[in-house]
Amino acid sequence: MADTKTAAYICKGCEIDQRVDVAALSKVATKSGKMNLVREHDFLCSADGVAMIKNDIETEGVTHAAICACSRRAKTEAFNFPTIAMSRGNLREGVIWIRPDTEEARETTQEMAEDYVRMACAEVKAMQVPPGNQKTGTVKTLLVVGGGMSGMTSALEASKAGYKVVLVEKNGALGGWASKLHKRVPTREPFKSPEDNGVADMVARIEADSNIKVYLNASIAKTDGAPGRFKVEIAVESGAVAQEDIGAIIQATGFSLYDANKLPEFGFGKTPNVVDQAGLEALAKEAAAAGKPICRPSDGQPVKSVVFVQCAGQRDASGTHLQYCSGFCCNTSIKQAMYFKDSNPDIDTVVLFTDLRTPGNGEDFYRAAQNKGVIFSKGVVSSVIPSGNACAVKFKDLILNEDTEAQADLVVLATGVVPNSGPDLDALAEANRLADGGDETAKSQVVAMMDQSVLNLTYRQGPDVPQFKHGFNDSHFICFPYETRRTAIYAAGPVRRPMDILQAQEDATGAAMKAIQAMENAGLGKAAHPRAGDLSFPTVRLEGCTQCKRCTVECPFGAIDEDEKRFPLFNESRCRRCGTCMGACPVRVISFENYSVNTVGSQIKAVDVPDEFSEKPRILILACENDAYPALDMAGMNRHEYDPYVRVIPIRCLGSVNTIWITDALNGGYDGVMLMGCKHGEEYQCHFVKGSELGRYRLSKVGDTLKGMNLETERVMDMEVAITDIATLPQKINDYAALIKSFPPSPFKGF
Amino acid sequence: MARKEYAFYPGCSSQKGASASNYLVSVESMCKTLDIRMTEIPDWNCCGASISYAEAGELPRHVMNARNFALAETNLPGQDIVATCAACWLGARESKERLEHSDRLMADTQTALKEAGLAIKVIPEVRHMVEVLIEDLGYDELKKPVKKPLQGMKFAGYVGCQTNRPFGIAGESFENPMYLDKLIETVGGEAVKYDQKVTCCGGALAFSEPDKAQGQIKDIIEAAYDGGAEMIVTPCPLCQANVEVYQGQINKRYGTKFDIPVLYYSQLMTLAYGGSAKEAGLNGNVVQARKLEEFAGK
Amino acid sequence: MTSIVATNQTILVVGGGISGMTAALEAAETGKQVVLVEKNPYLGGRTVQLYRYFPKMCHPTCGLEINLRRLKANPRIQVLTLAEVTGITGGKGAYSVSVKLKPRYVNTNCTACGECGKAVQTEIADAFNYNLGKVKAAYLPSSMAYPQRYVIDPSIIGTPDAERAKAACKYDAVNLDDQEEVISLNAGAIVWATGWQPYDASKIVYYGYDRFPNVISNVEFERLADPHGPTGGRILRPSDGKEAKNIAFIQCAGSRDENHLRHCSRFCCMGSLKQTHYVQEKYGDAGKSTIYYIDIRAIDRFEDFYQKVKANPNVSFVKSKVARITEDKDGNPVCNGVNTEGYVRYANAHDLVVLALGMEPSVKGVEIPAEVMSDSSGFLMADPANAGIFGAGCATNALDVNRAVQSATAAALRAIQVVNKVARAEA
Amino acid sequence: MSDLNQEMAERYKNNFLKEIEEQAEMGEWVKMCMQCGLCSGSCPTNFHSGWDHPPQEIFMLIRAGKREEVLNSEGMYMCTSCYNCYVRCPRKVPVTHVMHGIAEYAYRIGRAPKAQPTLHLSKTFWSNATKYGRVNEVQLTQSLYFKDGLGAGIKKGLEMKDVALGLVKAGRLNPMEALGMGHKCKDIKGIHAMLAKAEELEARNKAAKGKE
Repeated sequence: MADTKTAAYICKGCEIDQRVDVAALSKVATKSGKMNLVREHDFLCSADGVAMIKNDIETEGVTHAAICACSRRAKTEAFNFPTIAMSRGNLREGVIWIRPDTEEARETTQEMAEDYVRMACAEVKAMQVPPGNQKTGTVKTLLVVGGGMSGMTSALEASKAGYKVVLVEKNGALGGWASKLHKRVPTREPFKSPEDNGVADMVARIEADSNIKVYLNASIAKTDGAPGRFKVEIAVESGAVAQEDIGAIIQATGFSLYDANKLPEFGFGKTPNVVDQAGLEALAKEAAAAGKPICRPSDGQPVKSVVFVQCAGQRDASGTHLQYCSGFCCNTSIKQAMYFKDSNPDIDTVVLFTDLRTPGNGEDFYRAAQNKGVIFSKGVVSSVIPSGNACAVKFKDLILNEDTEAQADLVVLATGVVPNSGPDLDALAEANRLADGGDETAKSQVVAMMDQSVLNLTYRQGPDVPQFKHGFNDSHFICFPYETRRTAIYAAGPVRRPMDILQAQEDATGAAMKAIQAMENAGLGKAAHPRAGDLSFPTVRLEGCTQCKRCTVECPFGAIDEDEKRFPLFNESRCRRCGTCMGACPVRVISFENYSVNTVGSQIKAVDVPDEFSEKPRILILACENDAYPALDMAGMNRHEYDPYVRVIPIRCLGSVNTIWITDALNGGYDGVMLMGCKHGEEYQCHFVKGSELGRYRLSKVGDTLKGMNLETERVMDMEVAITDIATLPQKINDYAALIKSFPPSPFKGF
Repeated sequence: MARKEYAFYPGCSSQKGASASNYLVSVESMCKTLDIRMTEIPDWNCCGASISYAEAGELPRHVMNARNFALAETNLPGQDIVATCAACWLGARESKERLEHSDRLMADTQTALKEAGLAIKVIPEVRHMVEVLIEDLGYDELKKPVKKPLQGMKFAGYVGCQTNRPFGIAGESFENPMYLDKLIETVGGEAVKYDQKVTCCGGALAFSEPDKAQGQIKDIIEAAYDGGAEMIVTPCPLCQANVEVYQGQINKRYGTKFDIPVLYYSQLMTLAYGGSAKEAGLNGNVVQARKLEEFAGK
Repeated sequence: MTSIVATNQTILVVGGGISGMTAALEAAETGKQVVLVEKNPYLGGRTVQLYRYFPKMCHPTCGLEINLRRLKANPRIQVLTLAEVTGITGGKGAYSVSVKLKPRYVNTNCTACGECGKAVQTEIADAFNYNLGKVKAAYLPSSMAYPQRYVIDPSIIGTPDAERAKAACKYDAVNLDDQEEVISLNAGAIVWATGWQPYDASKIVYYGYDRFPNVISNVEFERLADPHGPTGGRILRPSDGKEAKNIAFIQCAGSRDENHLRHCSRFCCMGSLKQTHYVQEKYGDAGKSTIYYIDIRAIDRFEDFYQKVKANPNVSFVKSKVARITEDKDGNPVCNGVNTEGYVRYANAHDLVVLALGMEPSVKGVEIPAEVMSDSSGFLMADPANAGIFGAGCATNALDVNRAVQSATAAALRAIQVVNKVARAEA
Repeated sequence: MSDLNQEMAERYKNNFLKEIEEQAEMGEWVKMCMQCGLCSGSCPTNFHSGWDHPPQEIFMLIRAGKREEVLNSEGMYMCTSCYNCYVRCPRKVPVTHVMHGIAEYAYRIGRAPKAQPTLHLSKTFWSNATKYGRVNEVQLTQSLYFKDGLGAGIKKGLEMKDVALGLVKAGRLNPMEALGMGHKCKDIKGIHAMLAKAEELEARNKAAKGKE
C-alpha cells in the first residue's frame, strides 16, 4: 500500500458556515487533526465537491479522508470512495441541527463542531482499507441434509441456478413426510380437492439431474471447516464414510408427529380405531392400493363415520403438551375428511375444532369441504372412549354450549409437529459442564445428545445450529427470516417453523438463495448479513493472547475455535464482523482494519476536555449504529435539541465495546459515559443476536472499576434505545447530562 | 302508441277497493303523464307472497307465478311484466330465476300449467315499477313533466326490504339505496337523512304478531321524525300499510303521538306533475296528508 | 433524461416495499445487477407505515435501516422512485420494459436541508399518514425516507409557492421544469412485488366506514399509535379528538366473505391482537379492547402471542361477526350483533371501532402489463406460463411480513436462475 | 300427519342434517354455514322475546341432530322475509329461504308448534289466495281474528276497529268482500287443477328422496 496521505474536507453548506467558524475548523483539522491536506467547500456533496475529492485521491494520492459534513447516513452516493479509508464528521445532524441558533449557544456549538472534526481525523488515521480475506474458501457445492419436499426443492432450485448439490437422506428413499401422504392439500385454484403428493415427480427430476449427488441411508458424521471450505464426512449404511467439499449447508430435516401415546385420554393405544394423521394417511394409501374404501383397523369394516380431533396435544397453555399451533393440521384434516367424502358422501365426517385455521386460499378448501358435507363443530374434546369397534368422542359444543358426544368408527387426532433439529446447545453445554465434573448421568446425556446431532459440526460452540423457540431453528427477526447464527448454514422447511408443503417449498427455495449467496461471498471474503459485503476481517496478535477464551465463548456466530495450542482460531468466513470478540478481549489483541480498539479509542482521546473550572463537562456516547445512531440522526433532522457537552461515537454493536474505552474516557476526564444499544433478552433486537446482551454483561462489571476510581457509578450509564426513540432520546440525554452536572467535575481532568 | 308498453301486474292489494287502491290510482295518473301504457295481465293471480312459505310448497308457489308468466306471454307478447307491489315483484322474479335454473322445476311446472291449459315458452322479464321509471326513462325524463315542484317539503324515503333485497334496483347498495331519495329530489322535495331507511316494517308479522312488529314500525317512524321529515314515502304497499295504519295503536302502546302521512312515490309524482288530490289518491290515505292536499288545491 | 444501465442479465424488481427491497438486495448481494422500481417517492412500502411488528412488537424502521444500509453499500442496485412499469414485451431472458417516471421536481443536488419546506405555504394531505394529517407541499415523506430527497407536490407547480421553493434552495436542487418521462430498459427476469392494499372499507356498508368518523381501518390505527404519526402517538378518535380507551376490533372486515374478499387475509387476526398491545401500552388498565372474531388465526408460534393477549383481563373476545354499526347520541360507534357462543344479542358502545381490513393485491393480476396467470383474487400465481416473471410477497398471496420476505428471497433465486442461464449462454 | 313425521325419522335415522338437506327447500345450504352469526345479528326480529333460536343456531342445532328442538322451534316463523341475512351471508347462504323451507317442512310433517300465529297466517293466506286466485283481504283478516274462537275474534275485531274503519273510510277496505264479493280470477277451476297437480308432483319428488 502506498504511503499514507491524509486529508480533511469541511463542508460549508446547509448553513454549517453560518452556524460555526469553518476557518477555525480547518485550523483544528490541520493542527490537532494533523491532516496533510485540508479543504473547505461551499457544497461538498455537489458534483464539483466530489470531483475535488476524487481529484485529490488521483493526483494528490490521498489515502485517508475525513469528510466533515453531514451524517454518515446521508449523501452516501456522493461520498463513495471505495479505494480509500474514510471517516465522517457529523457537523450537520450531529451539531448544528441539534443546537439552538443563538448567540449564547454559539461557543458550545463551535466546540462541538471542532471536536467532531478532531474525532473524524483521529478515526480515519487509525483506519485501513480492508484488502479482503486472504484465506477464502471457494467451494461452490451445496450440501442439503434431508431428502423430503424441502430438501429436494432446495437441491433442484440450486441446481437450476447452476450449482452442484450433495443431498443426504437418512432413509432408503427420498420423499420424507410427503411420500407418506396419500394425497396433498391442493396448491392451485379452485382448491377443491386433494391432489397428487408430487413426490414421484420430484424424485424423478432429482435422479435426472446431473448436478445433484444423492446419498441414501446416510447421515452427517462430521462437518469441519467454514463457509466455502467445509469438509463434510457422510456416513453411509455400509459403514463407509464419504467426504465432500462443501460451500454451504441447508438443514431440511423436517419434523416428526407429536407422540400420540402422550394422549391416552383420547384413546390412542387403547384401540386401533384411534389414529394420528400419519395413521390415517397409511390407511388411505392401503385402501387406495387395494381399491377398497378406508376400513376400520379393529375389524376391517369400511368406515361409516369418522371424527377429526383438532389441536390434539397442541395449543396447550398448561405446557404439558405442545404450546404452539402446527399451522397446517386444519387443512390436513379437511383433506383427510375429503378422502372419505369423495369416495362415499354418506360417510359422516365431523371435524371438532376451536379455531379453524385455513389462512389464505385455505378458505376455499374449507368451503369445498363444507360443500362436500364435512361437518365442522366448534368444540373442545375431553375424551375418546373406545367401546367394541366404535368410539365415543366426548366434547363440549362451544356454540350450543353443552357437553355432548359423537359416535365414530374412526377417530383421527391432529397431533401437530415436533422439529427434527439436533440437541439444544445450551442443554448440551450444561451437560458437558457436569460431565467434565465427573457426573456419570451427565456423561450418558452428552452421548445421547451427540447421537441426535444432525450436522456434527466441529465448532467450539457445539455440533448443531442454535435453536430458537420450541426447538425450531427459526430466525428471531421479522425482516430477516433467514438470519442464522451459523454462517452459511440455513434451516429450511418444517424444522424451522411449522409449515405446510407449499410454504416449505417456498422456504426451501429462499434457503437455497441464501446458501448460494453465502458461498459466493465466502469466495470473495465478504461478510454475510447484516454487514453484507464488508471486506474487513478480524486479525489477532497471538503473541499478546492470554488464552482467556472469552472470544471463543462469546462469538455469537461460533466463528472462533481453539487450535491445539488453545489459541483462538479465527474462521474468517464464519465471521460476521460484529466485533464482539474485540469487545471481549481483555488484552485488546483483536481488531478489524476499519474498526478497532484504536479507531474508537483515538476518537475518545481526540476530544478536547476542558478543565474542571470551565463548567463544561464532557459526556461520551457510544451509540449502536443500527438503532441508536439513526435515532440521534433523525432527532437532528427533526431539529430536536440536546446537550452540547455530549460527543457521540457510532459503534457496530454494544458487544464490540471494549471496557478500555470507558476507562480511557474516565481517566481522560470525561464526566460521564452513556452506552446506547438495542434491546436484549427474549425479544432481543440486536442484529448480532447476543451482542447487546454480552456488552451489557461486561458493563455490569464496570461498576467496580468506577468504585476503584472513586467515581459515582451513575457516571456510566447503559441505555436501551430503539430506532423510533427520535423524540424521547434528546430528553433522556438532557436528563442524564443534568445528573452528571449535579456531580462535581471529574477529578481526572487535566491529567 | 305510447312510448312504453308493459304487461301490468297490479297484485291483490293494488286493486280497486283493496288496501293499496290509492297506489293504483296514483300509478295510473303518473303513467298517463309519462305516456306509459300499462295493460293489465288478463285474469292474473296472486303471487303467493313470501308469507305463504309454510303452507305452500316450492312447486305450487312457482306454479302460481308461472301462470301469470304464461298469461302475459300469450296475451301481451314481447312486453315486460311490471309489478307495483314489492312482494309481487320479488315473488314473481324469484320464480323466474328458479324456473330458469332448474329443468326439473320447469318440467314439473309445465306439467301443472297444462292442467290450466297453459304453457310457458320464454319467461318475460319481471320488473318493478320503480325499475322501469329509473332504467327505462331515467331521472331526467321523470323531471321534465314536473309542473309544481314539492318545494320545501321534507320526506323520509322509506325503501324497506323487498324492492331492495335480494334483487334491488341495479347499481344500488342493499344497505343504503339512494334511488328513492333521488326520486323525491326529482320532484323538488327534500330527502331527509335517517338511519332506518331499509329497516324491515315487520312485514306479515304486523298481522300475526302485532306486538312484535309494531316495535320495529315505531323505530322507523321515530327515526323519520328525528330526521326532520314531515312525511314518509315508500315504494311498497305492505310498508305503506304497516307504517301508516298502526300509528294509532302504536301511540296507545308506547304513548307516542305519531301522526305522519305515509305516501307512495307515485302520489308525489302525480302531484308534482300537476295532478289533483284525487288523481294522486290522497283520499286513500288513512293519516291525511293535509299539507299535500293544500298543495294540490293550489 | 434518466439513464439506466440494464442488460438481459439484469433483474428488474417492481415494487420497493420490503418484498421488493429484499428480492433486490438478495440478488445484488449475490453479484447480480438489479433495477428497483417504486411508485412512491421513497422505499419501504406499507411496512414503514406500521408502528410495530407482531409478534416481537419491534419497529419496522429498524429492519428498514439495515436494508437501506445494505442498499447504500451496494453499487449493483439502481433505484427508480416515482416510477411505474407501463409495458413489458419480449420474453424470459430478454424482456424490454417501459417505465413511466413521474416528476419529483427535486434533483440529486438536494441535501434534505428543508429550506424549501419552510418556504412553501400550501399544505396537502399527508399520504404517508393515510391522509390523517397534513404536510407542506414540499416535503420529505418521512425521516426514514430514501432517497433522502424532498418532493414537490405537482399541485403547486405553476403557483407562486413553487417559485418560493425554488428560490429557497441554495443548491439548485429544485427543478420546476421536471417532466414526466417514459424510459425503456432491458431485463432478463422480472420480480413482481407490488404488494397489497387494504380492502375498500366503504364497500362493507353496514359498518359505516364512510359515515361514522369513529370507525377507522387497521392501517390507520397504526398511524394513530405511532409516536411519529399525526397524533404524536396518542390514540385520539377522529370525531372529537377524545382519547379512545374502549376500542373494538372487528375481524374479517372484508375477508372470508364471498360478497367481498373470498380468501382469508391471514395477517389481520395477529394485527388486531398486536393492536390491543397499543391500547394497553397507552392506557394500562384504563384501556379496554374487544375483539369480534369468527376464528382467531394465530398460526404456528404466533399462538404464544395469542395466549398472552388472551391472558390480559383488559382484552375480551366475542365470537361474532358484527352485523351493523350504529352511532349513539355521543357519537360513539355501537357494535350490534349476536354472540354465537350462547346467542346473546349485544349492542356495545365503544369509543372507536377498528376494522381489521383484509388484503387485496395493490395491482391485480389483470392490471399487470404482461401475460401472467393470477387467481380469482388477483394474486399472481406461480406458473410456468409466467416465464421470466416471478411474483414476490403480497402480490402473490395474503402474507405477513416474515412470509413475504421468504417469498421475496425465493423469487430472487428464481430470477437468478434465469439470468445465470443467460450468462452461460452469452459466455 | 304425524306418521309422516315418523316415516321421515325412520328414513333418515339419526341423520337430521341429511333429512333437512333433502326434504326442506334450500336445506342443502345448511352445511355451508361457517358460524359467524351475521345472519342472526342482521335479523330485525332478533330484538324481542319469543325468538328462541336465531338462524345460525337453527343451523347448528340441525348439525347437532336436534330434530325435535328444530322442528318445534318458533324461530323460523319470526322471519319477516326482509332478506337482510340473505344478502349479507359471507357464505352466500340464502338464509331467508332456508328458514322458510325448514318451516314448511316442520309444518308438512306435523311437527310445527301449534297455534303459531304467523304459521296460522301463512296457512290462511295461502288458502285464501288460492280459493279464488286472489286474496280476499277482509276474509283474510276475519279468519285471522277468529282463529282463537268467536269471543277472541270480536275482541280483536274491536281492538282493530279504528284501523279497519280508517281503511274503509279511505276506500281501501271493502266490507262487501266479507260476503265473498271480492276479487276473483275467472279461471278458478284451472287454477285449482293446476295447483292439485303441482302438489301431487311435489309430494312425489319429496317422497322419492332418501329412499334409495
